[in-house]
Amino acid sequence: MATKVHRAAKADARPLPDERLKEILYFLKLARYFDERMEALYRQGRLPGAIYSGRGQEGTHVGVAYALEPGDSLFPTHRDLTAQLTKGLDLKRVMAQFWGRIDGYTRGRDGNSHIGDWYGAKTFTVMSHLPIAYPVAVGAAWAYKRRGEPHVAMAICGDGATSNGRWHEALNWSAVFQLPVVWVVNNNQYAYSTPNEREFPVPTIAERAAAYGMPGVRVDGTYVLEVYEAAKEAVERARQGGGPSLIESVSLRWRGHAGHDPATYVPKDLLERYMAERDPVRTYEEQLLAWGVVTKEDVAELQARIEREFEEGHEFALASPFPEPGDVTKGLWVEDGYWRSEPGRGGGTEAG
Amino acid sequence: MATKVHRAAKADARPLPDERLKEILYFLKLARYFDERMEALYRQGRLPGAIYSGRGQEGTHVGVAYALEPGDSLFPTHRDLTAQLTKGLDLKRVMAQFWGRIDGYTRGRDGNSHIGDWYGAKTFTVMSHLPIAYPVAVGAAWAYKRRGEPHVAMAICGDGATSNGRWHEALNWSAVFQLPVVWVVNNNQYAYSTPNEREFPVPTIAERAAAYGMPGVRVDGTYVLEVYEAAKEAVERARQGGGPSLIESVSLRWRGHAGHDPATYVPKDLLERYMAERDPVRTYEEQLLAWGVVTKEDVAELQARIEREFEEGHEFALASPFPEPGDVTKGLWVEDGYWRSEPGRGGGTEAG
Amino acid sequence: MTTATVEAGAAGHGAEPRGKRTEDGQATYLVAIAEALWEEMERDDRVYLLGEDIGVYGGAFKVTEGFLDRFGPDRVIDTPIAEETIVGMAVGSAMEGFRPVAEFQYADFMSSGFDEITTVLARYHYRSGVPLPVVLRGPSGGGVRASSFHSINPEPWFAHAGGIKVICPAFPADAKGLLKSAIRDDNPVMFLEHKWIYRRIKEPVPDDPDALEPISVARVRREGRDVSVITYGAMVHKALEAAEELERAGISAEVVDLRTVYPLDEETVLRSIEKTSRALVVSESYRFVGIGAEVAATIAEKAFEHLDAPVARLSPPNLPVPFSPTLEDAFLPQVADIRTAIERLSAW
Amino acid sequence: MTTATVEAGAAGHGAEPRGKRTEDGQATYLVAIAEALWEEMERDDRVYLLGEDIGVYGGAFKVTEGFLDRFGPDRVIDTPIAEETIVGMAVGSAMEGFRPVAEFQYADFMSSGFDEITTVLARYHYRSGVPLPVVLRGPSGGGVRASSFHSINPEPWFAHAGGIKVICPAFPADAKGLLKSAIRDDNPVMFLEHKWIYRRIKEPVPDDPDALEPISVARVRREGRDVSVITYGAMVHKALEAAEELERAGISAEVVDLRTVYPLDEETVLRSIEKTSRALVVSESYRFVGIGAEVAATIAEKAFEHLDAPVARLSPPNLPVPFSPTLEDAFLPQVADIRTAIERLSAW
Ligand SMILES: Cc1ncc(C[n+]2csc(CCOP(=O)(O)OP(=O)(O)O)c2C)c(N)n1
Ligand SMILES: Cc1ncc(C[n+]2csc(CCOP(=O)(O)OP(=O)(O)O)c2C)c(N)n1
Ligand SMILES: [Mg+2]
Ligand SMILES: [Mg+2]
Repeated sequence: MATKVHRAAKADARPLPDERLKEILYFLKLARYFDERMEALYRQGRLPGAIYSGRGQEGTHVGVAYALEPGDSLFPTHRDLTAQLTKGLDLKRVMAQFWGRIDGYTRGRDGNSHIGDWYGAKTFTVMSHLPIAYPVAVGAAWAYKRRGEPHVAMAICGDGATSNGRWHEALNWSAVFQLPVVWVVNNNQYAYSTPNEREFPVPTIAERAAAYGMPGVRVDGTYVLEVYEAAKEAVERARQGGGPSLIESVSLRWRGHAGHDPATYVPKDLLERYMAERDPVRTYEEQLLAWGVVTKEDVAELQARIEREFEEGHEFALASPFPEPGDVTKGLWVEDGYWRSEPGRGGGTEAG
Repeated sequence: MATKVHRAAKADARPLPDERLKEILYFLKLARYFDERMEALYRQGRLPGAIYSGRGQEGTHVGVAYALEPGDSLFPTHRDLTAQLTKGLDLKRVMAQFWGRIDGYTRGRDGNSHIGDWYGAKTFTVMSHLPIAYPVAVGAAWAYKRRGEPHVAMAICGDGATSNGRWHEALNWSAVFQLPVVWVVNNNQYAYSTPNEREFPVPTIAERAAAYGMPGVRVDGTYVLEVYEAAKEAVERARQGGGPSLIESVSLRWRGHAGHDPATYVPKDLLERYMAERDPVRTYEEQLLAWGVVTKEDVAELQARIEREFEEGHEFALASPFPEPGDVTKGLWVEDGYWRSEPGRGGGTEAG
Repeated sequence: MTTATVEAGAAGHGAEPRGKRTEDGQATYLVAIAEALWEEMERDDRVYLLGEDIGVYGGAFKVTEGFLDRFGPDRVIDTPIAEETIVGMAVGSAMEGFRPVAEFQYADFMSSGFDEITTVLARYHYRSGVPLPVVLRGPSGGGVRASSFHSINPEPWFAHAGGIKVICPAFPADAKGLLKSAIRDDNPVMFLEHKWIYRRIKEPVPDDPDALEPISVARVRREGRDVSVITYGAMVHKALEAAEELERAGISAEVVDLRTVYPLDEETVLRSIEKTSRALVVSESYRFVGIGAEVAATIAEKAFEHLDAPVARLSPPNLPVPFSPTLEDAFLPQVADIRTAIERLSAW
Repeated sequence: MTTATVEAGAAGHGAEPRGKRTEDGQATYLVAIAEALWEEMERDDRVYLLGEDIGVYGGAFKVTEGFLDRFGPDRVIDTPIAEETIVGMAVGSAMEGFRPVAEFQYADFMSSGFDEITTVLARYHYRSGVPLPVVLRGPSGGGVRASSFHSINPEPWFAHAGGIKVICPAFPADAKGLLKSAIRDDNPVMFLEHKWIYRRIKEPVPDDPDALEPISVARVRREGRDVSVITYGAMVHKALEAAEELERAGISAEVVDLRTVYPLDEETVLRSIEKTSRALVVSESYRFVGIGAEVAATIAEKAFEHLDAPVARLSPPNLPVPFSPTLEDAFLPQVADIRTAIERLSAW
């Protein structure tokens, strides 16, 4: 893997005010804690459905999403919950979604990270098919350009998803129309069990940007500020009318594809090296400590806040009712008014 | 348009023995004559269905197909009938196909250039959806590699079809697996009415080969020998285990997208320039005359032979019966034996 | 957002499709569709068109001829050959408040955008509450010797997907009124035009730009006593022809034009069966798991007590639409087939 | 091309799936499927597997665990995430004489390969005479809290396409025998496994590597006198449960397991209706234009004289399979729903 040396680290430059650097630390640590706790609950059989861990990739997720403004839109995948949290999802409602409750963003209609909040955080409700949101991001970006609005669309997908035809169509189209969109590839080196070299025949995905006449950059996804800076540059270029860009952010998927997968196909030493040397959360925390942006006490406080928020979210989720069985067909057609009304809260039990 | 100067012309080198150079002239002239005559019949209302003219692109079609051996397979589109003829389709059966007769290659089940002859000329029966045969060529190429057979698959599509996701999937896959396949793009500068710059954002399609780590070359499709040499090189590389290649062959579509289209969207001077200076049939004929490979008499003889063959084909087609209406459901399942038996020749009339 | 004044005379670049009506003011089905698009674009500038060759060229069937000059390239968008992204573009812009109308050059190529249609467009609102006012339109149907890849009737695939309304009009006025309703609908709508009808059928169509036809309302096209023929699209015309012929033979057939195939107007269908007690369901979509199957099953379940005969179905077999005239004629239900089926039912 | 000797003990890398049977020799549905694949690969080296994560990982559901070690990377191919090309690769290699079996990680992702499936695979032989012995397989169905994108029942889409046989087995022995028949069939076959059944149902399965189950032959799973329940897939198990319960209440329900949904074994269905005169059609695929619609319409047309009650249908509404247990349970037909429907029919 030939990622560049941390640009920010080298320069010892702080690209953001301290408060914002600290906020980034919050999102990184929140993501890590959430991921670990949810996995534990899943293993204990206390969490229904599936989990898709983003551990090890927090630098990518926080870095790209943090570069967006509230009016910008985000089109993520199953793996990108951290990016959605960074963009503004409410942890409580996220957890209600995981437990299939009415207060989840999809009102129990979907689970886990198949989530989104268009009218709030401006994120697309995730669909599994890869990378099916890429073409949709084209449409949002076109809308901004057509209306002359200073917004940008950003879409994320994995390394494996780049083999799919939709990926090509969306990049090509966005370049033909010079749309304000940032294409992010979260290269975590595996697509389920499939390594990069079985998905694409070139050393990097970033170099494929040339085929679309757009800038492409490969960054170290384990260093959040490098990701952030590249994303910021691409976002602002798009915002200024400079058209689309491609960002490949490289890290490693620390956990299995989903909760059930032990990922024994990942070489042990590769994983250990990443965990030891390239932990995006710990290295960033150490950097902020070194820079004096935070103290050990600040970090402890942050951690305590995160744990409190998690507990609150968990309690909220478990207290939220299940959707009413009789509502199952509601919300399909706009005219039934389901999504404009408060959801029925009579609920039901899992036993049905 | 920045195609290179004719390589062969420059060198005054003859890449093939005279007999084969003459055979190429035959295919070029056959294609041109066929195209013109069929259009005339279409305009007179004497030809049913649709026609997709390949005029102006004969250099591309003959050039790439002539580089194939009988055991190699060809996966063409609606526009590439000339390539199929070059690969060995029987003109009589082609014409029976156009007239919907039982002796057409599809036994009347499909029309015009939606044709193919897998067990003879080894060509795929064309489907409209673009570029739907690209992924299929992957499978044939894989079969050759897996069996260690010295065969190559070649697929052709248009410039517009490269915007479609399948194009990317097939190129990517072929490079990951290093398959013996040659990807040809017949860049005739228009996709129906849509010019190149509305289909892709880079100057050439050939340069996109880099995104797949394969060799890519852009050739002058109006000069058949340049096309042939590039195709031959790619085919032989594939045959030797050198993997896939991309060839972009540039010419101009002289006629409308289909018979009904006057193509007024093509700039008149562009068209006139191509017709005057870059006629792939005339320039090649002149070259062979200049080289002394053929005499004027040879050319006249060739032309007479072609006209005779066309008349014979036309007569054959009109004499061939329509399929029997009662056979309409036959041939769907292999076990009904339809395709292994002689077709019923009782026929029916158009009036039904 | 005002209605344009009607320009008299032949339509050309930038001129209204109304100029293409016949001298006595009738519109073909094709012109009626163009009028609907034009009027809705005049009315609501969130409406825009996208598709292959719809701008400079005016569309493969010339439905959008003149639109580019009138509405400009921001609202009449020539796209790359990328159907997945045509749909994605429509969805994304609808999420941002636009009301896209995407043309598929042929309905056959909807299969090339199938995943974005059935996975995103059909399911997004139910899961997110975000309305997607997207119209997908395109020429469907056979009978014009265009063979397998230019003749499909994809309505069963998309009616099954759920979450997309599917409209298959048979007449110019319906086409106009229903397309306008589709564009104003907040849900995804698939609007399947029939290319055999395009230039064959004409009639007077409303001038009032707010004259709409309701979605999911079938229409009795011909009253009858003995047998109900339930059908839609080009087959309505065949059924009417068969009914005319049988009238002379003393058999009275009612013809119900579904107009919308999903969601289905069960009531109008069932009311007709209550009257005639005999049902023939005719569809141009394949027989197996086609629209005809659904209609027949609905009648069998909900009008059982009224039935005096089996619910008969007439549809093509599930195989590629063949090119040869002898084969295509054998493949598609013909007037004679419908007549025979009605006769058989009425003799039950 | 010889049959491998059975290795005793637990299956591991390169070991036969038979080693995963229970101690008394029963196989789960999942193991039965693995056995079918294994035996056919042993028998015929033209057979090969392709799909995402089927090799090194052994497949998302571990159906092909151990196959890579036994058959090598030339015959167990991990592919990119490119469903169109998975199908294209299968088609192209079948044209060259191979017999590919492609796994879709979930049947949901068949929509991502829809165009190559319905445009190429389904239509190629009819137009060209070139047989395409391709099997597409994958886990379908709901009831496992996997929500919209991991629960689909795509059989109506592909049964409608024509040219592809569609199999939906409910039992291990059927799964094994039918998959073997599918692989030996010269036509395209879609083999839809049901993930709810995978590890839930086990039974003895044949050891003879040439024991096949015939395609397009339904099977009466339970004899009955009063009502016929026509169904397939996971719903067979629900129907059997309902029938058991009703037996005690004195109602005798016959359960017909279609096994193949296209082409349909009409004869077995109709014979059952002749006996019981009452039909309940249960499907897990959506109601509107679903398999249930076709079966009901067929019964209504061809068994009309035998019917003493309307042909009832029980299927989920056409909308995304919801995640929440309360919603998914309301969405899917339950044993109680089937019981109620049978009771209502038998009281008619
Ligand atoms: C079109 C499609 N095919 C198959 C799948 C099943 N699937 C889910 S995630 C996954 C691997 C994705 O890999 P990558 O794109 O690298 O994303 P990651 O999960 O590593 O973030 C696969 C094959 C899918 N979701 N969509
Ligand atoms: C997937 C798909 N969408 C749309 C069409 C309709 N169509 C037929 S040919 C054509 C233009 C093709 O242009 P190009 O690829 O450049 O090939 P050419 O016809 O110029 O040879 C279009 C849009 C199609 N055949 N397939
Ligand atoms: Mg990945
Ligand atoms: Mg072209």
